[in-house]
Amino acid sequence: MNAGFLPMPARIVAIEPLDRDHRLFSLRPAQPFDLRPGQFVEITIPGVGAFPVSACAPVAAGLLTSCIRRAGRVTEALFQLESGALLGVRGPFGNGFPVETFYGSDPLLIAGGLGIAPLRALLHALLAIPERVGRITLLYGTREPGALLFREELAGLAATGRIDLRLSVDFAEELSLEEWGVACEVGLVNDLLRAVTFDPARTVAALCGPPGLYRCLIEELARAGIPPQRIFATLERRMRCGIGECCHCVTGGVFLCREGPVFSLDRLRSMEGAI
Amino acid sequence: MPWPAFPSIALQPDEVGRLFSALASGRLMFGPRPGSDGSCRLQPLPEIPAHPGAAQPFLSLKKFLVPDGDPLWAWTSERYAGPPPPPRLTVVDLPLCDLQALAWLDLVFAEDPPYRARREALLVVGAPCQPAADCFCDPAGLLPGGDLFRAGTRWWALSPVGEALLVRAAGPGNLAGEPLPGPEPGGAVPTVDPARFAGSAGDPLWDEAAARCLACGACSAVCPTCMCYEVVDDPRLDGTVTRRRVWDNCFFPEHARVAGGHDFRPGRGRRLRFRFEHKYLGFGPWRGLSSCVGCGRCRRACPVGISLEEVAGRLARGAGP
Amino acid sequence: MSLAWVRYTSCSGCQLMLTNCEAQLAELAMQVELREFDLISSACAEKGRVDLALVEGSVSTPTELDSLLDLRARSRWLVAIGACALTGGINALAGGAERPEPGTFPPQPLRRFVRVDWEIPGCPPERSELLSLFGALRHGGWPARLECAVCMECRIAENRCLLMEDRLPCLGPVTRAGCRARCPGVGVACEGCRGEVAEAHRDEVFRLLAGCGLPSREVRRRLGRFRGNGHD
Amino acid sequence: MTRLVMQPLRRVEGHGRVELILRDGQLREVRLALTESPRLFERLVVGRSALEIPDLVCRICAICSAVHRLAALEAIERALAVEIPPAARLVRELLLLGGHLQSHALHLFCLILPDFSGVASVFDLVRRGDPLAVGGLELKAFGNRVQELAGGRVIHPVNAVPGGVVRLPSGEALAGLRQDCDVWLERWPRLSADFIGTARYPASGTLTGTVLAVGGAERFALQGDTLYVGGGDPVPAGGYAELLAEQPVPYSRARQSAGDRGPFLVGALARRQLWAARSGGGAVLEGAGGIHDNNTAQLAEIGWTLERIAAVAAELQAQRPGAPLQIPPGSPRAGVGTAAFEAPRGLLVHHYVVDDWGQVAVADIATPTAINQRTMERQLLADLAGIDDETELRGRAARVVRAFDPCISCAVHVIQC
Ligand SMILES: Cc1cc2nc3c(=O)[nH]c(=O)nc-3n(C[C@H](O)[C@H](O)[C@H](O)COP(=O)(O)OP(=O)(O)OC[C@H]3O[C@@H](n4cnc5c(N)ncnc54)[C@H](O)[C@@H]3O)c2cc1C
Ligand code: SF4
Ligand code: SF4
Ligand code: SF4
Repeated sequence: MNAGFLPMPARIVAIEPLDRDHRLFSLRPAQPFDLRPGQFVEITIPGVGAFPVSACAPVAAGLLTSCIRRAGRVTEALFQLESGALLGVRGPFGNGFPVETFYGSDPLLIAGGLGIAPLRALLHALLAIPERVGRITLLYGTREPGALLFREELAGLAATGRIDLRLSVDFAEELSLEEWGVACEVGLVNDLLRAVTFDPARTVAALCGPPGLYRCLIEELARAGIPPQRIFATLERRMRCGIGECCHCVTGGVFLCREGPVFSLDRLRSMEGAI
Repeated sequence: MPWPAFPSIALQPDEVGRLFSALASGRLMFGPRPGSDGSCRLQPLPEIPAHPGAAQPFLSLKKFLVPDGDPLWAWTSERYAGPPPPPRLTVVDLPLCDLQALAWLDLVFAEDPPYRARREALLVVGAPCQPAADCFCDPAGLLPGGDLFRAGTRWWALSPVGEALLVRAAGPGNLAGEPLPGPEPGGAVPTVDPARFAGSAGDPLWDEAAARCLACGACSAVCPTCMCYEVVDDPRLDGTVTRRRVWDNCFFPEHARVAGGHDFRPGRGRRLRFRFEHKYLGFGPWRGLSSCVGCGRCRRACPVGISLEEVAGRLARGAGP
Repeated sequence: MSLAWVRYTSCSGCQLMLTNCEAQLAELAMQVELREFDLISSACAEKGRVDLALVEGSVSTPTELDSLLDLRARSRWLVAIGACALTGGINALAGGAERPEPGTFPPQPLRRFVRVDWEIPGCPPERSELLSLFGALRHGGWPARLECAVCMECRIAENRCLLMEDRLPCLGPVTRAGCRARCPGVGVACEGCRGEVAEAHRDEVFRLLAGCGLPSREVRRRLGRFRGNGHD
Repeated sequence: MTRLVMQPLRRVEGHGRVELILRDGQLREVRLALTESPRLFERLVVGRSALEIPDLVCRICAICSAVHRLAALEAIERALAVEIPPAARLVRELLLLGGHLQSHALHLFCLILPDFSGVASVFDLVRRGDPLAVGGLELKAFGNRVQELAGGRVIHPVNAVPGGVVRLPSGEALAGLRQDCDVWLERWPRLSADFIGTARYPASGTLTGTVLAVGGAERFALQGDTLYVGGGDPVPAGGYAELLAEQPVPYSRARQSAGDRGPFLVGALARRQLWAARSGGGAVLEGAGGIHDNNTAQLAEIGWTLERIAAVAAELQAQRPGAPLQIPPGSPRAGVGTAAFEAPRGLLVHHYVVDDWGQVAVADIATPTAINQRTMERQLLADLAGIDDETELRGRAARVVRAFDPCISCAVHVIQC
């Protein structure tokens, strides 16, 4: 599928609104393709532009599903489109999460805000291989309760005991989350981390969120005893070409689009400006 | 240090004639030509000049190989189509710095289809130049790229294509290794100690060096190896679209800004440091490879006289955390 | 797409620029329905809802202000076109002057009063930018542009630098690009008609212009020619 | 009493209002108000360096930005006693001609032509591929190309600067221009005849207004030092103020000319009539009749403009390379300068007083539409006499106003209202 700059035509087959600024878009590219959790594609709206996006679910039946935030010029134009519109998709780009590393471990997934999107893809990939992974914990924080994405689905997984789910919001006037039977704290994701117990030796962690989340959390995981080779974060920067040319995403001399966007903490430590 | 050796031969006038027609046939020809305003540019030539003489053009080969506004694809009646085949060009009399820059572009765009197409349609002939007081090409740098090199009656083959052209003009078996007659280096491209660089993130050096920077982009625009690009759509009234890549620049405030407004490289100091890192330390697979070819263009083009070499000197002398 | 082109305090240059896209007018005529466009159309439909309102000129009278508020209320997109609409433009230079007519006020940019969905700078604006606005809207978005200074385009055009080589007071380093360095291309220093770039280094440009031999008052005037009432 | 108000005026440049006042079913009074927002150009230039003025005042109007710039340059250069090199004069003339061509083409093919077939705009014509509209737009594009070549920018040109011009169009560009001129000179008679053939004008009465134009004594020109006045003695350009005697009127934002030799009619028709008188030519033009002959005169001027562009381009090509283009203005000095030009729609005068520091102390700009104002009112009164149907009154009034090719932005720039 990655043939130079030429996108593959892809049609929007479904749009599901999540909240005012987030929608779930399902696209069907003209040819079958694969996208690992954490890898990304570039979606084109011809005449308007393109933007990088990861999938929020493993590719199934040739469908690419992304949770997209209305964030600017091109995503705004995407939000004007209806099912059936013809777009373009380039990719896949990047390395994605090393799913094999999670074999035999207790996965600890930590998401901030829209960071839930690629982690949900990883979560589903892990849920698909229950015999290979241990207990899955998901810590997920957003600014306010209304911004918690995929809440019914996550609450359902928690209710059936398939994951250990902890939620937090930065601020909230009232917390009416009891209906899902999931606890939600007011505070930072860090607080959630302190509240869960995990065996560092068995844990493989994956993070995705805004820069602030990495700054305050990732070293804390290492301090808790998880080896830095088993802590992964995905770095989202301005990306244009996806193939290590245009230079926008370079961090610490590394083309994130090519070698990343997923890196282990020991690698991140050597990349100046990464965290 | 001498310039490297390449297979070489002295050509007879009739052989030169054959070679010239091979270089010219079906191709547009360009070479450095001074304009009426005194500025030298790569301009169309009616024919290849009999006497070689390289001069540094304002913009290097990148204006042909990754032109500003290069079409990547066109969208017509719901279909994506690749760009039209590029024109076949011969560019003659480029100085060695620009041949080194070409070698570097060949590396970084090795897998880029539009670049490959343009590169394959291009023949490049170098020639010795008169170095200016403020340039400092370095024989220890990259091996010059391109196809041929000429000085007087002597020709060098820089690539298999070039060699084939020489063999076709002069018959096989007469080429012998000979160093390129480059200019005496007037200095050297600075080498930067990666450890020192890594320790310099908090050094006031960068903000000081960039204090006067206008973020105008002149330095990278004229640099023969700067190749940041942005991708934009060019929509027509009739609904057709051309997607283009346009020259971007790491000094621009938008370069590392993401939706929502977070800027990963705020301030001119960090941006200058980023460009410095790219030039002297290299990015990604080319880490450790300096892409500065000592042509001196950036310093000459900077309205406020910022010089990366000087910054390199300052870093070497005394940067510390 | 229904279109209203409305003009306030200005020279008509922006709308003339649209009619200057002679070769594209037929195609444009297929795309748009002119609801209000006094310069070139005598259609006078009821002032109903329109998809696109293109507004040229600054606001300097109460009548204009009322009209602008009304227009905003009945248009889906409102685009400010040209220096006058963006900053007040040349008109704003009379800013402090005593107004002969009661009620009129120094020319103000549109965004001082209403939400502006998109802006096209320039005095006059470039044809290419007007056309790509229509082109992009056809695809449901706004046109892409690279935010940079005129110098970048001037170097790409391989022009001789007027500031460095001829010591002419060129505003290229702090002026938004998009005109392909039109004026330096003919050897004339940029007057800054497209407005200032983000993060403009005003001090340094002041020094550079003063270095061209201009008295500081003239430097200030030159830098302020298009700053209008819109910049802070 | 009935008052019919027409506002906005459509298919004319700028904001204006016509009031038709009827008593006993008879049109008794006409008021033309130019309601553009005042932009105070004559005020905003005061205290600024004279050298900067052309950059500013070309913004008075986009359609005539070339001629505003050129008039301002010439007036300033006179004030500073600068004589520009001959090559620069030619480039400037080319710019003037390009502006003339574009403006006439705009007026005839975009603003007037829709009246003939009863459509609202030129968009309706090009949408259906109307050959006249398409041809007219091509001609307009050619005018713009000339302006862009000579001026660097098609609106608010920059190439003409105090002391001369910055750049000579390249030999290649000039050769291309001449070729295009040849094509157009061939094509034009046909396009013009087709225009006349399609033209449908309402009846128009006798012309009101004293014709007035500046021009050359020897040949038809758009610039000169003498103001020619219909049926009387010419006046030197410097005497414009007395001749025009512009006065504010309470209902309009532009001054009106109140000179006793007026009210004046300026524009293509006035130019043709006065030139015919000067050159001993006979009957000027027959065609539409009354004020609508202004259009016929514009058509004739387009032909002349094309010839002149070809001639100027040839002269420019013959310039020896390296000929000076610009005399750098010396140190600031005091002076007074007046320049009179023919804008496409009539006489345009720029007048400046410059002080010892090279700054403008006084500016006065007389524009064609302001000059025509009173004549337009009188012409409306004359042409609409006897009509009592409201729709017809409105329709006819619009066409009379349009025939003058008014440019209201130009007219409204004043200090006083
Ligand atoms: C690897 C990767 C995965 C991503 N996954 C998702 C996802 O699953 N869902 C989602 O909603 N968003 C995701 N983003 C962010 C998304 O790309 C931006 O929100 C989007 O580019 C905004 O584009 P815009 O034109 O609407 O905004 P504008 O602000 O108008 O952006 C202008 C341009 O800046 C660039 N840009 C701006 N922000 C970003 C950014 N954060 N990352 C990269 N480029 C940016 C784009 O090239 C864009 O065209 C991802 C980004 C990266 C790099
Ligand atoms: S040329 Fe000079 S001023 Fe311009 S961006 Fe480069 S370093 Fe900064
Ligand atoms: S001429 Fe002006 S715009 Fe061009 S590079 Fe020099 S300063 Fe910048
Ligand atoms: S160069 Fe400057 S003045 Fe000229 S059009 Fe561009 S922004 Fe405007």
